[in-house]
Order: sequence, then C-alpha cells, then structure tokens
Amino acid sequence: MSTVQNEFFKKPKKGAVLHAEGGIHKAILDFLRKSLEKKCFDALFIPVKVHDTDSYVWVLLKDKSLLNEANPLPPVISVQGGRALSTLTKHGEMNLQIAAIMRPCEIRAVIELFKLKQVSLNNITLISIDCPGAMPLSDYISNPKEMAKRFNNLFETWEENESLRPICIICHRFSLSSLLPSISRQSASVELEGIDSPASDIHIGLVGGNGEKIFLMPVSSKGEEILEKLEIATEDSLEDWEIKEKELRDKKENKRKKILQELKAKIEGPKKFVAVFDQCINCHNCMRVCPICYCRQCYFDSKTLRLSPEVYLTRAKERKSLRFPLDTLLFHLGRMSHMVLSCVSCGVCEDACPMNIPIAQVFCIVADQVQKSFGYVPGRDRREPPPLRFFQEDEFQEVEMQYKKTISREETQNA
Amino acid sequence: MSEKFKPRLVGFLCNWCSYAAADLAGSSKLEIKPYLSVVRVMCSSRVNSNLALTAFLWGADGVLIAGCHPGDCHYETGNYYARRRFALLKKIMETLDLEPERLQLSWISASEGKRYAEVVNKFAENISEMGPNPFHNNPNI
Amino acid sequence: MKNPNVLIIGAGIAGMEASLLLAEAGRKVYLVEKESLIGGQVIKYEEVFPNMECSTCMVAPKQQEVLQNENIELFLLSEVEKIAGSAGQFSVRIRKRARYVSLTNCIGCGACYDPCPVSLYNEFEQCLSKKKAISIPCPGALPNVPAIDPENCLYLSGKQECQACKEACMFDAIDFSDKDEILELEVGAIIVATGFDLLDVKILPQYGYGDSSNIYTAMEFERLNAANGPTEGKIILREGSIPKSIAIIHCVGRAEKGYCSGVCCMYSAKFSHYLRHKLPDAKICEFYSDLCIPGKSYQKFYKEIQNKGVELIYSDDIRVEKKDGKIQVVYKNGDGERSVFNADMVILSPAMIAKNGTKELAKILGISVDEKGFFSTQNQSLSPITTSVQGIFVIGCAEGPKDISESIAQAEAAVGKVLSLLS
Amino acid sequence: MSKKIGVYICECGPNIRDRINIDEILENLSSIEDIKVVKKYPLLCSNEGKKFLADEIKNEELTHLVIAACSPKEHEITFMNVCEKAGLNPYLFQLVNIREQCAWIISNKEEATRMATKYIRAGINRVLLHKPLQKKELECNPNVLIIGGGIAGIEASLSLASPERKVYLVEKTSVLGGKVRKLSGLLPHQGMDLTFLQKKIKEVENNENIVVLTSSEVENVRGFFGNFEIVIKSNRNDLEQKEIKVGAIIVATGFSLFDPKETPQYGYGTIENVVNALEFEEMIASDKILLKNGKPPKTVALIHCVGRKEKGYCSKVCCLYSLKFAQFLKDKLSDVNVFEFYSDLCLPHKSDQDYFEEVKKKGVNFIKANEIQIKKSNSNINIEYKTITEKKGSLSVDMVVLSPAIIPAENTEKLAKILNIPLDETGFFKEIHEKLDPVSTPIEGIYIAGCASGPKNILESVIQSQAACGKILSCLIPGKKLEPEVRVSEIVEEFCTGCQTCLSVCFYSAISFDEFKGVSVVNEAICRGCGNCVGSCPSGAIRLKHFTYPQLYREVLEALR
Repeated sequence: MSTVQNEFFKKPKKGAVLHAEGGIHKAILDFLRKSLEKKCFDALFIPVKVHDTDSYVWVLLKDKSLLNEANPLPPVISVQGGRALSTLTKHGEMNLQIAAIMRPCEIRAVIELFKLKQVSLNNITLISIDCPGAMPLSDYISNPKEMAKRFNNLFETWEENESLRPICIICHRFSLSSLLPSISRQSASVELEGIDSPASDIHIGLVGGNGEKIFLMPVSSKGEEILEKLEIATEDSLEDWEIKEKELRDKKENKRKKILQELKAKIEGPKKFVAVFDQCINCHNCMRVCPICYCRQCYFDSKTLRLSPEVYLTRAKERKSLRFPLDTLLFHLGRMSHMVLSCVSCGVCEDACPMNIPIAQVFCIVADQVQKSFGYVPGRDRREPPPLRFFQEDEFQEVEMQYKKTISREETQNA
Repeated sequence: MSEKFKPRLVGFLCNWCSYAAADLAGSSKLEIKPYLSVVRVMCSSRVNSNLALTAFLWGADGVLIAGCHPGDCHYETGNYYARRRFALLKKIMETLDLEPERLQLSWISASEGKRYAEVVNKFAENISEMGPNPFHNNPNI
Repeated sequence: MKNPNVLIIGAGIAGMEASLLLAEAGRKVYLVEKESLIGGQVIKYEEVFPNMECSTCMVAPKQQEVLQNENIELFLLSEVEKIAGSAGQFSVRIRKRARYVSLTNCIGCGACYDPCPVSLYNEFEQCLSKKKAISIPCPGALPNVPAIDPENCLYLSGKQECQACKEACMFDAIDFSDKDEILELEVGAIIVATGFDLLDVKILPQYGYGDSSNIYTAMEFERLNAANGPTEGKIILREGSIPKSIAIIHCVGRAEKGYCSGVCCMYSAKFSHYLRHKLPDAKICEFYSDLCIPGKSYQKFYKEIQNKGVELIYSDDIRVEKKDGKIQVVYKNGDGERSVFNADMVILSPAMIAKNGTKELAKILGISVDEKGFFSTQNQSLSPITTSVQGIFVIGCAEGPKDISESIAQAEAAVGKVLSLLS
Repeated sequence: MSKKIGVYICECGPNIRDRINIDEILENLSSIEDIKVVKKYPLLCSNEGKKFLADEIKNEELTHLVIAACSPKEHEITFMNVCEKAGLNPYLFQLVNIREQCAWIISNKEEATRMATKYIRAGINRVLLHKPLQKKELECNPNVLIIGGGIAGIEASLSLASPERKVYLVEKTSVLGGKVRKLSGLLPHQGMDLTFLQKKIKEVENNENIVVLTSSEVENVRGFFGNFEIVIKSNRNDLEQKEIKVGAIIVATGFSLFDPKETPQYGYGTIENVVNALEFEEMIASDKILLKNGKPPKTVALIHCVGRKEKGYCSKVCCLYSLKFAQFLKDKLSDVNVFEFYSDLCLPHKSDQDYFEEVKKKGVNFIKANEIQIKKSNSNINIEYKTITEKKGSLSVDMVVLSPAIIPAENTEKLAKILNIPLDETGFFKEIHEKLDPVSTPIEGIYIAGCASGPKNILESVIQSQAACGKILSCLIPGKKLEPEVRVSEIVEEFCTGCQTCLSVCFYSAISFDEFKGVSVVNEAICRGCGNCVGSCPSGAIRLKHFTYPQLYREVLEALR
C-alpha cells in the first residue's frame, strides 16, 4: 500500500513570501506575467472581466497585455472552472503548456473530472488559491460595485461576511489542506500509481498575509520546477499562513457542523424534504451547471423514464393525483446518488437555482456523510479511484439485512 | 391498520441464487405474504439507484434487492459492486431520514428457500407496520 | 469405424462436468446414474471449502444444464450390466430399474407424498429424517420427480391394495406397471465416475458410534447444517438442544484403511466455520494427527478458524466414551499423556472408501482394482485416469480420494482424452 | 405491422388451476389491446401442449408469446425451442412464473389470483418491448499457444496437435522439459524412471503440427477467445519477433523454489553441506552423494516445510520427495542415518502412506518438530528444534537437505499483465473458480495448467494440462463457429460520455474504449450478460439486451398497481 506523501510535506514547510504593495491581485498577476515571460507556460486559463461590464468569463489567454483585465479571484463563480477546463481539454491532446488558476473547489472538481476522463491534465499546471468565498450571483448582478467592494474587504480580515454565499460561509476546504493526498482506508487496497499526486501543482496562500503579502508554495515536483525556473527561492517560513489557515479552518468547521445540523433539522424526513423541493420547476439548471454532472445526457432527462399517457392515467388513478412535471424528486435524489460521492460543494447549483432552493447545502449535508462512510475526499488525490469502481470483500457488511445471524442467535437463546 | 394495509413491494432477485431460492420456497410450499412482486435480473449488480429509486418514488412501499452471498456470485464479483452501490443509496436515505428501512439488501442462496420466505415475510411485516410509502400519495411528487 | 458416443457412469460433479463438455463438443452422451437424482455427494453439502461457497448455487445450474441438454441422455436408477467390444466400439448393456413415476408426466408438485401411508428412514438425509415410500430425497432435488421404493411400497410389495399416491396424482404420472428395462447402447469410450462412500464407522468400536447418542458422521453433520436438510440448517442435538462443546475427530479409519483421504482436514475445518458462524459461543475442538492441507489457499483457512478460537489438538489413540449420558473424548497428546475432552456433540471424519459395487463394476469393465479397493489406473505411465483397457477412463473419487477441483480437472482431462482418441 | 400477442395460461393440472382463478384472469386480460388470443391449457409442457402452442403460433400468426406457467428454470428453454420450431423468434416470448412464485406460496385464492394477474400483465407489457435477438456466429481459429515447455506444456502440445490444429509451444529457456528434467526420478506410484520425458520431447520435436519456440517469450497479446493475436519475442535478440494467430492459450509456466537464504536459521549458503532439494536431486542423478570433503555422509537430516511459514501455504509435494530422498539414501549408503524433520505429513494420495510405511521400515527416523535452527558445530552441523509440545531437542548431522516451498515462476507478474489475467494473494495465477473451474481464467480462452496456479505434483500437473485440452477440444472445434451469449450489453454511443467506469467493473474485460470515438465498446464475444456495467453507468448509456430499463420498468409498474 503506497501512502506517498507529496513533495511539499517531505520538507519543512517552506515557500516564497512575496510582498504585495499594489495589493494581492497585482502580486498574483505579476507572478503569472513573469511565468509567461519565462515561458513556464504558453497560456493562462483564468477568469477575465468582460469589457465595460461586471461579469467574468474564463479566458485562454496568450497575450500578456490582457492580464490587466484578468482576475484570478473574482467575486463570483460564474462558470465552474472544472466545467470550463473540461470543455477545453476533453477532446484530444494539445501541445501548449497551460496554467489554470482556480479556487480550491474548482481544482477539486477538475481532479474528479480527471478521474472520470473528462479532463486531460497533460500540459496543464494547476494553481490553487486560498479562497475567501464568493458572492451569490443574483446579489452580485443586482449590485456589482457594492458586492465587489465587500468582497475585496475580505482579503484583509478573512472574517466571515453574511453577504457571502451560505455554502462559502461554511466552507472548510478553502485552502491547500483539502488538495493533498492521504490514502484512505477504503481505497488503500487499490494499487496507486505515480509518486506525486496532489491536486494542484502550486498553491497561493493568502490568509495570514493581511493583504500585504502572498505565500507561494510548490506542491508537486512540477510546481517546484516552475518556481526554480522563475528563480523564486522557496526558503521562507510559512508560519503566518499555516497558523491562520489552521485557525480559520477550525472556526469554519465548527460553524459548518452547527449550521448544517440546523439545516438538517429543517429538511430531514419525507414531509420536510418534499417541502424543500416543492418549488422546483424542473429546469435542471443545478445539473447543467454542476461540474460533476458530466453525462452527455442526464439519465433523468432521457426518454427511458417517459411513459405512455394511459400509464400516467393509471398512476394518477392509483395515487389520486399525479404532479407534472414528473419525477422532480426522482431527479434530485437520482442525481444525488450519481454525483454526491464526488460533490465538491462549490455551490454553483444553488447560484443557478431560480427558485432559491438551498440545494448546495442539502447536497452538502449528504456529501459529508456519504464521503465519510466511503473514506473518500473528492479531488484530494489524482490517483484515488472513484469509490464505485472497486470494492473490498469484507466491507459494508452492515448494509445487508443480517438475517441468518439473528436467527441462529434466537435459537441459541431458545435453547 | 397494518391489517388493512397491503404494501406494494418490489423485489429484484438475481437469477442464480435468490430467484432459485424463491422457486425452492415455492416447491417446498412455504406460505409467503402476497405483497412482493418479483423482478428477475441476471445479477444483483444490474440493480442500481436508477432502478431502486424509480421503483421507490413511483410508489413502491418497499424495495428488496437480493443476490448471492458475497463470494458466491455467478459472475464472480457482481454482488460486491451491488453492495457498494446499495451502501451509497442507503446512506443517502439515512442521512435525509427518508425511511431507509424501505430499501433492503439481502443475500439469499439457492438452497435457502426457507430463508427467502422468512426474509420476504419479515420485510412485508416491517413495511406493513411502517404504513404506505410517504411519497406515494403525496400530490407534490 | 469409431463410434463417437460416450458412456459416463455416475452423475456426480465429475460425471456431470464430463457430460456437459462432451455434449458441448457435439457428442452424444449416455449418462448412467444409480440413484434417482443427479448431483452425487456435492449436493449434500451446504457450503464448500475454502471459500465457503453455497454448493447448491454452484451445482444447481450444472444440474439444470444436464437435464436440459439435448445431447445428454440420462438413465436414472440404472446400472451397467455388461460391456463388450473395445475402444471405438463398445457395446453396453444397462439395467434401468423401474421408477414407477413418469419423468415426462410428473411436474413435481409433491401431491403424492402425503397420502402415502409408509414411513421410512431417508438414507439421503443419513436417516436423520423420515420419508415416504414415494418421495424425493430432499427439497430442490433434481430432477424434481419422486421415485417409488418397490420393497416398501405396500402395493408393489404386495402387502396391500394401496394406490393412495396414484389417486392423488393429477397427471397420471404414477405407473405401477412400470418394469425394469434392459437397454443396449453402442459407444466409443467409457468414463467411470462412480465416486466414493464413507467408511462405516460402526466397525470402529473405539468411536462409540452407532447408538442414537450425539456422535455424528461427517455426512450426517453436513445434512444437519444444510438449509434444505432435516433441521433446515439448525445445528441441534437429537434431544433438540444446542450443543455447547463440539469435538471434531479427524482420520477416523485412516490407520485401518492405510491411507490419508486428503480432504477430511479441510472439511473438518469447514465444519468449524459452520459451527462458529451459527453457534458463536460454543467450544469447538479439532483432534488431528497430521494437518493435510495442501494447496495455496488452504492454510489460510486453518488460520481463520484458529483466530475464531477453535482449538487444534495433536492427538493419537482416540476413543470416545460415554459416562452417564455425557460423551468423553479420551486421547493421547503430543507427549503420549492421556487427556479427556467433554463434548455434547462429536463429529467423526471417516475415511473415503471405494464406492460400494466397485469390484463388480471393475469386473464388468475388465479393469483391475487396487489393494485399497479403488479402480487402478496407469499412474506408472503418468496417466492417472487411463486404465488397462484402452477407451475406458476413471475419474474423480472412483480412482481415489480427491477434492472437488481435482475431480473436475480429471473430468475435463478425460474429455480431452476422449476427444483426441475418438476425433 | 400490428402486434398480435398470444397469452396462454398453463393449468399445470390442479397446481395452478385449483389455486388461481384462471377464468377471472382470462376475463380481465381479453380487454387489453394488442392481445390476439388468451387461452388456458391443461399442461403446456406436455408433448400435446407443445404441439398446441406451435399450432397456435402459426394459425394465429402470433408476433409475441406470453406463457404463464412454472418457473423459467423449469421450462423457459422448452418453450423457446417451441417458438423457434414454430418460426417465432424465441426472444419475443416471456414466461411468467405463476406457479413457484405465486400459486404455491399463496394459499388465499383471491390473493393468488391478484398477484398472478399482476405478473401476467407485467409479462404482456414487457414482451411488447422485446427485440427479436439473433444468434451470432463467430469464425474461430483452432490453433493453440502453449506458454511453458515443462511436463504440462509438453502433455498439452501432444494431445492438442493435429492436422487441423497447430500448436505453438513457447519455452523461455533453450530446452524443453522444465523442472522434471532436473529430477533424479519420480515416486514409485508415478513410475520412478524418467526416460518417458525424453521420449515425449522427441515426439514433440518430430510432430509437424507443433511449432517449438525455445528461448522465446510472449511479448504482447491482443484479441479474445477464438481470435487471439500474439507477438513472440526471441531472447537471443530483441529484433527477432514472430506474430501468430491462435484461438486459445494455455499458461503452463511452472514454478520456482523458495530461496532458503531468506530464512537464515537454516544456514543455507553459510554452512557447508546444507543443500536444497534440487541440488540433492542432481547429486542423486549423478550418483555422487558426497560431502564437500569427498566423503559420503553418515547422518543426513531432511528438513521439510522450508519457507512454509513465510509463504503461508503447504507446498504439497515436499513430504513425498523427502521420502524419496530417504529411501534413496538408505538404499545407496548402507550405514547412513536419516532423520526427517516434518511439521505435518501431507500424504494425500491413496498410495502415499504405504510408501511412507515402506520408507519408515528402512529405519528412517521421523521427528515432528518446529522452530528448527541449524548451526555449525566444529566439524559437524547441529540441529536444534522444538517438539510439538515445546520440548527442546538437538541432533548432530553431517549433511542437511532442505525442502523449500514452491513459489510462482519468475516473470509471473509480467505475464499476468500481458495476458490481463489476475494473480491471487500467493502470487500464483488465479483460477476463475478454484472449485468448479480450476483451469480457466477470467479471460475466456486463456487456461492455466500445472504449478502456474499453485503447488502440484506431476500427476496433477499432467491432469490439469489434459483438462485444459479437454476444455479447448470441446469448445474450439476446427470449422465450428462460436455462438456467444445473445443477451449481452451494448453501448448507446450517443449517451456514452467516455468515463470508462464500465471498464473498471467488468470482470471479464469485455469492454474496451474507442479513443477515436471517445466511447466504450462491448465485445459481444466476451460479454456474459450480467449487467454490472449497466448498473455502473450513471448515464444509462449501456443497454443489457432483454433486461433493458424500459422492460424492467414495465414489470415495476405492474407491481405498483
């Protein structure tokens, strides 16, 4: 059983601390510009602000001058980075070296899609950034300036901020820790190949920098090579970042427990659960924006489930009434059963829901439990196989109705 | 009320073990409650959340998935995958408290006709006590 | 001109395997079975070592195939009486005893059992349960068609004008006029797969077997544990209570027969698995002389039972004694000191011996029997399944003690030989 | 063309008639459209019944057939044959089990009738969605590749080679014969002398239907049962490659011996006159059983089970060849003392124990011992051991013969990768089913024989190679086409997203990935139709013929009425 620790943690934790006089955005962009100049890669995959608007799009960017328009950490997630990168890399190889800079939840989505053969990582360098969260799309669109301002304040304080998306307020995977391999019990039996498999190659730490400095850390050997090429010494202590990151994570984990518990109480049980999805208009936006929902056609959109009118009539007769559009709940539970093991809680589904169903949070509640029981953290390790692709002979025995045993027990007592 | 109420149960049985056990229960003339409709599949690994959830949300009061004991699968490893998929589904239902008891996985070998009868009767009994599928007569689904 | 058809004697696991392969090769197979059902010994077991697989699940599909395959002609209740000719053209005479129940008409509803007034011990169930004079040996038996025991049937034995079963049958499947038949077959090759018997432990008084106390043979215990057996798989003593301490004794009759049966150590360990699973708190003790556990996966199997708290005692000169209703296993340990183990259930693992009737059949086939009573084969020339008569092959336990996989390998090997011989 | 369904309910004598109200069902069904006929019949499986059905199919020009009767395990094939003979595609037929799983388990007639109606309706709705599946026929290549020129491989070559069937025998070393060629002789009940081996090797070399490729190894394997494409590389020079086509493969790569150096307590390699079994075989063969100092040994210890603990299994053959050594020593050297140190005597064959008694009579001492330590003591070798009851003992000898465990041949792992067949936890090739199918692997058409799948004696190895031949001769017949399973999986390409989950769950490696199209592809020649891939595919992009989602949903819907 290989439990390869990644390069980054083999050494005493060190990295490069860069001072950000002109603000952290500038510092990051300078770093990216430099790496373009030094030909570390030929192009960047990065969110860019559309001219004279406040909206962001993913851009494959070769021309350095455009960098000024780029924003490595925009206030909103308009399109999930994983989805965007999949569109770029899925079909065929490319000879360009590309660096993609993304939020941790997006990076994790990329890794899941990589495992599902929907993303190719050849020639791709992944750069992750500490993420303070994102603003709800709708709020942002209605008042972009104000929202952008509130968003930028986050970088000094990193204090929680009620105008963030709820899913971000409880996000405990906003930094590097969730992107590092640690082989789980469940997948331990599976032969893992390659020595060095963290999710991202380079991580940019922001917490603990009070907006005055950023922390640059090589995570994979690839990342190390790049920083060497850029002659960026990685010998500075990362203590400030480490301490703050840990502190923030603990805080958020507690908050997460508390909030999810409260929410769970609101949605659990058939009655309440149905009530939550009552408003669903079956637009299936949540599925269309979800990075993990990679199917060409969603099974629950396929005609397999369509039945003839008379069958609907019989069913309506059976159950007194039949609601249209059909199978709304089947869609949500079905989709959940398909993707929840890989759900990275990026929240784009919630952003996309026109009916404000707290779908990301509901899925979050389930994801936490399910992923725990399978000992699986999506997007953590490039080699860790998706849980439904293998099995162990002596696992999950509890899920079978342990009938034989109970019988023989009873007998023993009867005797 | 458990007297009046006749649950509608769907049972996906693997052809080689559990379906054979059902036949044996028959030829042994064991009495089985008339609630479970058997759907024959070649292997329990054919059954996934698409099938189980559809049956459940289309109104089944209970869904039984039965296959060969681990290690006995006619296709060597199918039931291990079935078990993982079921474990996932079960966990989801448990977390959301959607009456997970309505989904049951049981290993029943071809020689266990008696056990098949007991499993089905017990299942029927449990579901009768639970009452109708809460999603069945809910106009909102 | 070589006759491509093949005669197979014995429809146990080996005979069935050979039949199915030859049928697949497009050969006509005549499968002759002494009993009224097919499957041999294996169908009596609940599970098989070392993977504790359900044997019914393993074998039932094969039985079904044998019954349904058009290239296989099955003769039940039948025995070979005479053989003439040589490889490529044997002529065979078979006596088919009357079943008195039509295989084509009967649909196995079982309506005829209850009305039958006769009650007999069921040998298939090792006499642990009763059956009627018309019956199938156990639930799930294939073909699922009863047979009438002419010695005990009131009508056929001329004791009474009873026709209760005939009256109960709606398919006019019962035919008292049914007669033994003599059939003549022409075949090119013969495969002997008659299997084994277990040593009758009564001849070894030191084990105290024979009265109705709780001393069981391995086969009795198999049925006791079988889901389709007399207790539906409940492991209980004759008086109905659950055993708290069980002794499993290996090598019963090894000294007398002069060979190790090769499989007893493994199935004894299997028994410990059964017991541990169903009686988690019982004390279980295995008395062995040598652990004969060849093969890559077998030792693991023993480790498992040891981890489950089963005790292995190296012992010698074992006798089973009864003191005021209690059973005592008295034995010599590794240092030759006498010790005693109190058991409320004792399971004896007897030697596998040549099937009853082997000598007679050997005579008919014109092949020899070795000093152990099994068919002798040409091991000397490295062909352990070929006999002194070309075109006659001996497979499975008919040639000597073997486990299931060795028997199957021999069956397939015989098929190979036949197909290259009669190609 | 409009659908004409025929529905026939078998009364099965009283079994169904008395327990289910058939007439009521007939009544209910007649209203359903698409139904041409609904009838009951006393006993459909009887010859009259079959004839009746055949006539009905023809006269009523039925397009679909539903029979409500007993379990498919009883008569599905019977009725499918009827359909075929009557000119109706047998897959446009559905057998509904209202006996075992309805009439016989429900005593209340009303309830039984209700359930039976459900089942029959389900059958009718289902059969409407059936497709007329066609049997496929595949050309196959009768030739066979045998990997390993040991006794098993030689046996197999000889029984397979024929004018219609070429055999390619690939041997890694430069000579045929494998380990047996190194032996001094066999066991009494195996016939001691070894001349047979040379005879067989000659036969192989003179057989024009056997192509012997020594000093060669299998480099690459593509294809499937009936149509394998093999690349064979010469060990002499890498450039020398050979491409062959075969229908089946037998893996008979034999075994290696455990290296006693891994267990220093036996002093192998460090103490003089401690030899392993093969070295001793050679001594016997050359008839020179001498100590390093040129003198014959006076006291010899034979140590069993060397490496058994480390490997975790009993190698089965050591006890017997140790007996052979003892016998030989006693016969050759008049005044030699022989001690056998064993942990368990493994003598499974009927004639083994006699041999043991015979050797024992010659005055060989048997010591049941464990925790054996072998130490140098001035001119001699000292053996310390513990008895079964933990008593210490020791013995001074001048020669020690170790019987090391049998372990997988080197390169087993590499070959497993090339052939895409699994190994078990002991490192030997894994049988698809240890009990029922000891010479087959998960890849149809690739068989394993002899010690490649675990320790075996020579007789068993021979048997296994003949068994593999039996399998090949019975299913890979020259000129005969293969008929693979019809109810198999197929990929619906427009829905397949190329995630390849199905590849990872298929036990038989029946699914491959088409890089160009970016979709999975099922090889119908390999697929066994379990449907695991269907269950694994979230997109519902795999269809298991005859068990499709819509077909199963029909049954579910009726269950819910």
